[in-house]
Amino acid sequence: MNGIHDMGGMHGFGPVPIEENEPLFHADWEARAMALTVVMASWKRWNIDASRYARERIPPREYLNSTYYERWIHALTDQMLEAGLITEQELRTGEPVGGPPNGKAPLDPDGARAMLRRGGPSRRQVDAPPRFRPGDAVRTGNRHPEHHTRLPRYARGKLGEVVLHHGAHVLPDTNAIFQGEQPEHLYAVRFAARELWGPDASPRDTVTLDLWESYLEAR
Amino acid sequence: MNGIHDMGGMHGFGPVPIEENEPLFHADWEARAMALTVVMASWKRWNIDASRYARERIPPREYLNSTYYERWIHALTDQMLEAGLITEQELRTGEPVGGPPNGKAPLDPDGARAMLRRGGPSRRQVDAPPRFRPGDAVRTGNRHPEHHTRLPRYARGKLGEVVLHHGAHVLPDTNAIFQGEQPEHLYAVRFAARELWGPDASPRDTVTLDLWESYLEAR
Amino acid sequence: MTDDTHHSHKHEHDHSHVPPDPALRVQALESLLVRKGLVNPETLNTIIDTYANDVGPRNGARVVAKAWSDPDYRAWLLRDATAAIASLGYEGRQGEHIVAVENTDKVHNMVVCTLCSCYPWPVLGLPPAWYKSEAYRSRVVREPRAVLREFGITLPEETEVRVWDSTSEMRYLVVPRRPEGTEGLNESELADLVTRDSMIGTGQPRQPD
Amino acid sequence: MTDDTHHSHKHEHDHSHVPPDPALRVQALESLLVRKGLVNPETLNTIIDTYANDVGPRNGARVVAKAWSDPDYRAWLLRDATAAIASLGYEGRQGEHIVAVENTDKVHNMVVCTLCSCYPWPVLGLPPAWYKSEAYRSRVVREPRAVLREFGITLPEETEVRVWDSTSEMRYLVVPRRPEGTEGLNESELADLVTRDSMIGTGQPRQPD
Repeated sequence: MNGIHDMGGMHGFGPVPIEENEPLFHADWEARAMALTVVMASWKRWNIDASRYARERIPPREYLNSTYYERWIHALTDQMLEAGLITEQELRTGEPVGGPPNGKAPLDPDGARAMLRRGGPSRRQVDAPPRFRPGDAVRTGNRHPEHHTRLPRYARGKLGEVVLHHGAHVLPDTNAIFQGEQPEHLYAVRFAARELWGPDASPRDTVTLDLWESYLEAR
Repeated sequence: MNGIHDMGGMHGFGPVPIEENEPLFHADWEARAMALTVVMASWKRWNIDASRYARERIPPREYLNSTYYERWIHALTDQMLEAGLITEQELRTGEPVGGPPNGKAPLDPDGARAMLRRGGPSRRQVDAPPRFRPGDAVRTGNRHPEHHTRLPRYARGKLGEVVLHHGAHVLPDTNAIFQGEQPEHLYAVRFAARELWGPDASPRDTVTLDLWESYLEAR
Repeated sequence: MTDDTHHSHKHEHDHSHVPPDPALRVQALESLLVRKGLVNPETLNTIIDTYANDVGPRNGARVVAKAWSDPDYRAWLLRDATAAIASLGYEGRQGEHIVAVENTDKVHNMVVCTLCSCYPWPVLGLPPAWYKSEAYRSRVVREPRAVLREFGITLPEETEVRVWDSTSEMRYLVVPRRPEGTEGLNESELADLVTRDSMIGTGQPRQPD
Repeated sequence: MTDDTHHSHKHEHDHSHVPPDPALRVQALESLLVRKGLVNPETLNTIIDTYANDVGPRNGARVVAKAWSDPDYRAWLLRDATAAIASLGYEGRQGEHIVAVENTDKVHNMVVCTLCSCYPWPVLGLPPAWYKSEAYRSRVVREPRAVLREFGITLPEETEVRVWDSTSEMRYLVVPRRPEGTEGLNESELADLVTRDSMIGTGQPRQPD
């Protein structure tokens, strides 16, 4: 979606807020928000792409008014409601009704350590051979879906060159809306800064993005 | 500039807030804000393009947090400060120091009626013949200036067709930063919706924008 | 490089010391400007009164009704709307240059200003809030038919929706299609059928009783 | 048309009844989830402790120091960073697939995630606030050299600035250039020179004393 999250190339956000000796968290609640988000994924009611999409669907005004972990908590709450892990009533009253799905126990500390170490690899085997290989010239499609996608607006309809083939990976566009992993070959595609930003950009600089095969057309 | 104001094509802003029997103003202060903005232009310390640019420079978070006339008042205040019509101290204390420029009287009601009726035509005579004419295929440039411009992001680097020649008009890009009117030929350029938004758009729909000659390249 | 030049034009004024309530903020600003001799408060009343009482969509409705009634006027309007509209006494601020675009059975026009809120003041007055909303500005250029449905209008697939994004000082006035069954009506009666939204392209004219 | 489909995926939850203070909101949520049996509070402590004490930029620094010291490891890292890094014990969440990109006298790499905040957790830990900021996300792809100057780095015009926008689950680790005058240092001493920012591309390694 062309949401406020897709901010590559925007002006107006000022200087980068560099903080000397920044703490890992700026408040205890940030640490709890991070950990709650990580641990609730263990119920496997959503995936990383759905979580990103949930953050993107925070309305633009609220997105910009929220700090980073406020967005996480907002999206986590939406996802738990949509998955039925909690209800609006429970959220309003703070009183739980019923227990966890199938009476299962929540993830314990050892389980969490294992989960963090395992992660969630996105690489998949597919039968189709890769359509492109490093060195190929490609053009990105010009699409504006309302759903989640990982081709930012600034790189649509642009000419680039494949520089790496990463194998096949889960397609975020469908995975985010629970329409399957539909894995596709994934490539690092390099664009001249001038192709993206016009003649005022440096002639030497480049931007490289990871793009799925269906985002690309042969040039 | 690629500011938050350049929102054509964005998702996430919800349904259009249609209000039945909407009043002309939702509060008295909106009427005063409108009139103050209009009347202060009579001091001729800025122009319409500079006023638009002043609104665009409101930081994105604040832009979205502001209602329409709040943006006007914010930008008007900035412009009066930049032009030296008021000072930060006067704004803080509410106490005027000194009077109007050259001791001139403020615009009176008759002057305002004349100003509204006269407006500020942007058409100019130029010696150069128009480079394009209706029917010509053109491509918009892909530029991302930090200053004011009237070529929205969604229409950059796109193929269109000139449908009207409007004569030559003041160039907003330079006028907004007081670098002269630098008038150029102005054209209505029509784009197929699919050129702008890809294959999911209607094959019949079009979007037409008014674009200055320097925004365009012959196809 | 479009790097860190133009610093003088970046946003650098601190607004934190002005009242957060816009009513108080505007009141304080008006008071300062009046006391400094920069603003005559009577002039503010005149400007507000102009757009509250003199300049509004009834002006545009008269233009459209005349175009519906008078083929020569219609031709003039479509050829040189600025002059044709000025001949009825409507001109000036935010309508210095006007183009009239006519709806037909094949084309439906609608107007937006994605970058700000450009709108033909002399013929339509000040724009409604929805015209200035983020939703309208962001969506019309990308999904005009979905926006039209929110306004209660469903167009045939084969109609061309022609969106005009007002990026210059040209202002666009939509001339809606004359409703059927209005052959006997005079200009004044026809003008009563012309709604504001029908001249933006988000509505249709009223049907005669 | 990309019209009004996907309604079920639009934002439709009302958050107005939850406490506006995020600390209270998170506390209330944690309490509910614990009481409902969905969360074990000890597990939260474990996760926080992991990123506070075990997983952070010292991991990445060891990877870089080893690559500086061992040509075979460097070659492996550049060929298959995921495996080379896992051989040191660093793997898992938000680092399932890693690519190492090496700075040279001709190329300076820097990493961003314009769409969210993708970052190689197993080697760098959780990202700093500036990495997640609107300013960094919006600007790096368009004006990397201006951003670098804010970090105190001015590159020669002839250097290619190669920005990596992390749009997939691949994570990018920058291998900075080994400082001169470090020939005698061992891996541990070298690791002390490798800053977090130098592995994002917004900093250079420390110079040896």
